[in-house]
Amino acid sequence: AGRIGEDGRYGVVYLDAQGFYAGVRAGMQQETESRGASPQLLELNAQGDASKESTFVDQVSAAQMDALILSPASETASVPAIELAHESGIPVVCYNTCIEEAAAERFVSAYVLGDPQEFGAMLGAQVARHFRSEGNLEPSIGVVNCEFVEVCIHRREGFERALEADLPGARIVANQQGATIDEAVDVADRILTAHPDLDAFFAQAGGATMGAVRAVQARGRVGQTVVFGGDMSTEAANELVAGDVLKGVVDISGITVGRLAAEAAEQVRSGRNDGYTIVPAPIELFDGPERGQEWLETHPDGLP
Amino acid sequence: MAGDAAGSESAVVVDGVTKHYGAVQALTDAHLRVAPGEVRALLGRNGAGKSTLIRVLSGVERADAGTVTVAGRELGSGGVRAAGELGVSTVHQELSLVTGFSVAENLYLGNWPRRGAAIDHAAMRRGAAEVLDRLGLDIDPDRPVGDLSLALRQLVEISRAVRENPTLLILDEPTSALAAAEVDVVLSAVGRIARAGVAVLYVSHRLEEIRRIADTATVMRDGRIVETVDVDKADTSAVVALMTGERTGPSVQRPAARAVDRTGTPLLSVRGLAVPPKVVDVSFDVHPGEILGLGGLMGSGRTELLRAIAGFDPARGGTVTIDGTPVAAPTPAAMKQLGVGMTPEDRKHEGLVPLMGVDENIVLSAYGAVRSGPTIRPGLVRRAATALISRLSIATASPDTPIVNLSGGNQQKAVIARWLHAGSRILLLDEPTRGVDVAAKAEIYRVVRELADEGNAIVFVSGELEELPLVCDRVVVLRDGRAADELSGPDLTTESLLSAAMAA
Amino acid sequence: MTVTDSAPRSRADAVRHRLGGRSLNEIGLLAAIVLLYVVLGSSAAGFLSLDNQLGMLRDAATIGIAAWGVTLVIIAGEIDISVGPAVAFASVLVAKGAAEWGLGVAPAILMTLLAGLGWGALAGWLRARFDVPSFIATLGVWSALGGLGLYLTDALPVVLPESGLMTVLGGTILGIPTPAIVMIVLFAVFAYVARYTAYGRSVYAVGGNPAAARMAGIDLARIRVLLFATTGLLAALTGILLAARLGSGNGGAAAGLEFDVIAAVVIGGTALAGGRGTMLGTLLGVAVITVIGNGLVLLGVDSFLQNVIRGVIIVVAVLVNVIITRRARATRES
Amino acid sequence: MTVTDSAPRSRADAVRHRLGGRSLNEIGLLAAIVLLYVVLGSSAAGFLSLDNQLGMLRDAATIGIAAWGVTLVIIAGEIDISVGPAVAFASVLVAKGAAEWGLGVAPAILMTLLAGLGWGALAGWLRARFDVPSFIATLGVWSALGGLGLYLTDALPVVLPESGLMTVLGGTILGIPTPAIVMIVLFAVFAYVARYTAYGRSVYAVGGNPAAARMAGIDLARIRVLLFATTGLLAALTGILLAARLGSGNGGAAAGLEFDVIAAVVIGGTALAGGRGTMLGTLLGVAVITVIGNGLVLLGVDSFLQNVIRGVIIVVAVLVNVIITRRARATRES
Ligand SMILES: Nc1ncnc2c1ncn2[C@@H]1O[C@H](COP(=O)(O)OP(=O)(O)OP(=O)(O)O)[C@@H](O)[C@H]1O
Ligand SMILES: Nc1ncnc2c1ncn2[C@@H]1O[C@H](COP(=O)(O)OP(=O)(O)OP(=O)(O)O)[C@@H](O)[C@H]1O
Ligand SMILES: [Mg+2]
Ligand SMILES: [Mg+2]
Repeated sequence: AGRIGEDGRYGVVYLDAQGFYAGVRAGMQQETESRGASPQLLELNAQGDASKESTFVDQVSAAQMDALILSPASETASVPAIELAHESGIPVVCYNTCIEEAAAERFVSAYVLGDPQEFGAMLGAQVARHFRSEGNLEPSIGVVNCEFVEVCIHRREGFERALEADLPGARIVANQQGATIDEAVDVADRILTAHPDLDAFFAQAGGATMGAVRAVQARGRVGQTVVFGGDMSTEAANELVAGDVLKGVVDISGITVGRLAAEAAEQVRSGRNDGYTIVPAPIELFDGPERGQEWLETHPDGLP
Repeated sequence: MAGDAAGSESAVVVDGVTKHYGAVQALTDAHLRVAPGEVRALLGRNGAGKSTLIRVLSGVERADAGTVTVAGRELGSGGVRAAGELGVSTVHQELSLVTGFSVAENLYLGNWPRRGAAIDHAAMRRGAAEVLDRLGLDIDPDRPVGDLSLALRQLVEISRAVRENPTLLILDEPTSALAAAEVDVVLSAVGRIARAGVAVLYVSHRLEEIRRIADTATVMRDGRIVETVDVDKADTSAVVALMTGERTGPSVQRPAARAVDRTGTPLLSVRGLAVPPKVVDVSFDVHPGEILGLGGLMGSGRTELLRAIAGFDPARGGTVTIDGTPVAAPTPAAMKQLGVGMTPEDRKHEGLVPLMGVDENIVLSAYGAVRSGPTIRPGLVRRAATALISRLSIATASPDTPIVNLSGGNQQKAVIARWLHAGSRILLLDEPTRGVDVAAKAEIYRVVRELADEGNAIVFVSGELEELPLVCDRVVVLRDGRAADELSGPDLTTESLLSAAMAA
Repeated sequence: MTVTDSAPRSRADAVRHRLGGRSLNEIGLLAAIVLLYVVLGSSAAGFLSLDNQLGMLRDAATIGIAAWGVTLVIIAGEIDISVGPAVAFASVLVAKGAAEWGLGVAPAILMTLLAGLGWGALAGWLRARFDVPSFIATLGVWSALGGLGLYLTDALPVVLPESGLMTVLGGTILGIPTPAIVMIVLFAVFAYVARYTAYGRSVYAVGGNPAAARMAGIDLARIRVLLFATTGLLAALTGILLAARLGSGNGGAAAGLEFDVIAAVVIGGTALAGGRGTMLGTLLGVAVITVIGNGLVLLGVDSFLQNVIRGVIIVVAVLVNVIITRRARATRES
Repeated sequence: MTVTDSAPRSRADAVRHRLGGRSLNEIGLLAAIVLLYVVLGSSAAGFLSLDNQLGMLRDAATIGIAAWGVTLVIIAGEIDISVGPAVAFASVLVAKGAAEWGLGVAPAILMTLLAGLGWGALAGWLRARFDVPSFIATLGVWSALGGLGLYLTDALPVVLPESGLMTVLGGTILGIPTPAIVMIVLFAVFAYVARYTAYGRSVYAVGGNPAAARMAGIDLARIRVLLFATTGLLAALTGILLAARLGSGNGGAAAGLEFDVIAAVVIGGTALAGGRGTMLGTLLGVAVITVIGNGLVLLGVDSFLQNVIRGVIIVVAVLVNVIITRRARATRES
């Protein structure tokens, strides 16, 4: 019996404990299996901690992976680790997040990118569309953030730009951290207290989205306050179908990203890739009951 | 100054020292002088302020007012170290050794000899060995103190004090946990030190011991110094009267022999009990109304014996029979049910729940009696406690006074009361008078006798052989883990006990 | 004799003991809470609104329910740091039970509560039987359950099936959040148990002096196992209520809750050294933590800064109550 | 008489004590490590590779450096749970100092070390002067520094300027990771201090019997302040090394490190009750934790599942060593 990991190994880093990354894993497995390969996945859930990530990358570099597929915890802090991997001759594939352009071009082979700015922008646009149709040109918006990771900051920037462009009257009246759903539901609840006439929540990630929805429902503000969020999940889809609170979810399918990442990794390994290529990952907007229903049908196991 | 025992100029002068803890005025305007080479006994009831005075002298506590002068130099605010430099060294009432350390390390605790940055272990071991055999103790300096019996630990503490070549040596109840043999070792050591010109301040509740060692005795009461007497001239009851502040001290005479009916079934019957390594094979009976004493040297295993009977330690062999019914495997719960109650020898650490009131400490052993349904009724607690408090005449301000505020003797009575509350008829009292003042001892003897008269069976352990004849109807002497001797009636005397305990 | 000399002193002590030690601290906390209400009421919009007050009650329940159990644990001289992950795992367990393993809601709840009882008892047994320090035993549970909750779910929320029972648990009864009601009922129960039952008093005795408690024939092992089993049960209950509220079980939920709980208990005047503490104190501690948390958010304070403030407050609160208590009690044990 | 009679039994004990208690546990740990190496070496590809071994050394340093200090803290009967956030905050501080406040690298490092000394001493002072339980004092630091590190940086990494010094600190010397070298040097220092200096022995004395230590004239306050100042300093140092390695300071780094550190110490046989423990034991504890962590990754174990396993291992390790030690020390004090 050979030792574990002798027939191919990918090092995989998930940014934090979100369902999205379960989808990524599924996608990668589907892809590799479709190729009939069964490489071992060495996984780390960095929980947004650059030091955990760096420790892990050191290790996989030492253990000679076929590829390192990661969503770096930070544009800057992750550079040394990735550089090390690169120098140990391990192809690096970013997904979801990556290190800063300059460094990426030197050390990273491919970047499966669902641009967070774009991500935010699509939500911003959806918000604008919604309130214009409502005839409310000056909605007050509360943000439930996950801004201890950079992606979320970028999502907000994109969101704000789009809003600035399409609905200048909109005001962001609160921005509090609520990454996990339980944290988010408390925070959203208190934001509602501080701003009883709040028109909408902008939730930056999955936990925040459902937290905001639950808070609105618990406060009996269904119909007055709506929620726009990120990251699909069975829960979110259900709410979209219900359609009374959740008015739009922007999502980058983890499964798709996983597929693309594994593909890219394979290409790099087989030398069919030279230099830094950006693989765009489709960013989808789910803006109503139909789309919600559709998602439920296409994702029976709930993996986003 | 060695050899000058005249006391021309004093080794230590205490002048107007006052100390209080929170609400407690522990020491009021104390004056005291001790001459070099003089052995001064410090007497007083529990809580009189002896240890407080000592803690001030040794720099552990700062006095609120007053000065302490040692060998002409005043003891400032420098704490223990300063006092040490002035030549004060102390054996405190509370064991103060680090059990994880070797004997040598303990002897130099806190001021280890150094070579450069490092501790000079060689020098330390040499010094330790030298001190130990100066006191005629054969203890391996490298042995962890945790392996020593309390007796040996006490001797190690004394060695530590002596090691510092003090001008003033303070001993706070150094013998309270010791029995005759070790007491002799301590006393002869102290004598030798005094003869070398060291002033000694010696606290003890054992007056006969004082007579053997002390030249003069200072009596304290309620934080004040009452009088200093010449030990040879003062007679015991007078001293006790000074301590208690009552005209006539309590009688500590041997009472008339009590009539015990030893025909019926014994309440407690022990057969061939073995608790290795100390207890090999012990058998005895105790009948209702009887007070059985257990004598023996320190370490003869009486504590282990009692703990086994009460079910705290598993016995390796033998049987315990309660009121005719043998107990298969004694557990604390089972023995409690059968009416066996044991009071521990280490009152402070195994007896009291310090934060609780006297009442709660008493009902601790049996909440069933103060409940209605599942609910504990404070009313019932109070009533039960008050009843026992008056029955054993426990001196406390109110039933819910924190038990730590009671004097030693009254704490002990409260611990005994705990088992009366649980309805125990068989009381195993381990060193019930350890660290308790003379008057309180008399009190405890009285209580014990009354309890016996009420038909309870009592096992009374004491390392203080002198007191066994005062309380017990019969004494079984343990030696080498066996019930070596049994003494009763006229031939039950301190001397006979001692020879029985020591016999080879 | 001694009666006379000890009487005046001890009575004084006794009074101080009761008035001083205990309640002085509780009075202080009450004052603090009033002050907070005044300040926040005037500075933070909507703080005094009924909705917000009810919301606070709901949040309080998340800390409070577990805090009742942890109070007893700490009074007994032990510690339990496993609450947070235990709550998260319980929420996962109940959701999986009801949704995926198709047990139905009520049985799933029952199973979860039993499981909580189980892992608590396990920790207690390690402590009681093998003298594994409770900090370590519960650290083990902390790490294991935290991992398990996420592992079983891939960090995905497990959606609860619609069910009347869950809606009630997550919702309100007569306008009052159900968790708050549960918390208050349990408070009454625990306050009673701590003060008026043999078990409660034994817990104090064990914390005050284990050796003495043992010599008095109290069964330490039984009590210790019970203590941790109780906190396990309460954590499970909290997890169920959380799941009901969120409509799903979440392996990553309630992160750091254990520290809020412990903070509430010690702020309430319970001594980590054991032997001292009251349920009322903990109740006030929970209130303080909740009000401050709520206020900081309403004031829009940066959520990172909130941790800084919380840290300072914990230390200050304990500092104050240590000093008060020390003042009030001057006996040998102090 | 007693002096001689109890001697033989006790001398036997003494031997068992030295052989048994202490080192039996250390032998056990060594055996465990060897076993791990055999198993992992044969089952996990690349485990034995030089790179991986060096990588483990580097990882060990992150836990180890702080662990030396925490060992002394725990021997003294205290606890310090502030390590993780302290490390993160230090990494932020040094980066900000060097990059934004333009102090230059060396001064920034110095400032950070001093700051670490500072917050450690503060916690120690609260413990020593006001009897604030060290768990609370360090919990306060934990919460405050954790928040501060993220607040000052908005959770964004603070990039370090290029500098030779930092490159060395983050890199290797003669192929050996610098942090590992620092760890080993400090181990020697602390092992010496603990065994052979008055300070070290005083720490044991304070942990073993505070009252005795006090009566022997040992300055408890001084020692307690020093203890926590030391861990503060070591945490700061770890933070600096971490920043050097990441090329930036991160407020969110080293989350949960405090538990790994404490786990390593207690696995190493140091008793939370105080008075007992060795640096060697901690060294082995660090090794065990590091090797297991590394192995689990190479075996491709799910990273959530790893927490479960870690939890189990901590408890089992302590369990074993509690049992061993209890066996070996059948004296009363145990
Ligand atoms: N640390 C303390 N805190 C509060 N009160 C104390 C403290 N130590 C002693 N006391 C009180 O001060 C008084 C004197 O105590 P002290 O220990 O000096 O008496 P003692 O003469 O040594 O009694 P004993 O013979 O029992 O040793 C007592 O009332 C005691 O309760
Ligand atoms: N480490 C210790 N801590 C506290 N008390 C101790 C310790 N070791 C011994 N003792 C107590 O000190 C006394 C002397 O110890 P030792 O074991 O030699 O005697 P023992 O077994 O108790 O027999 P006896 O009760 O007849 O003296 C004992 O009563 C014991 O309970
Ligand atoms: Mg005294
Ligand atoms: Mg004894």
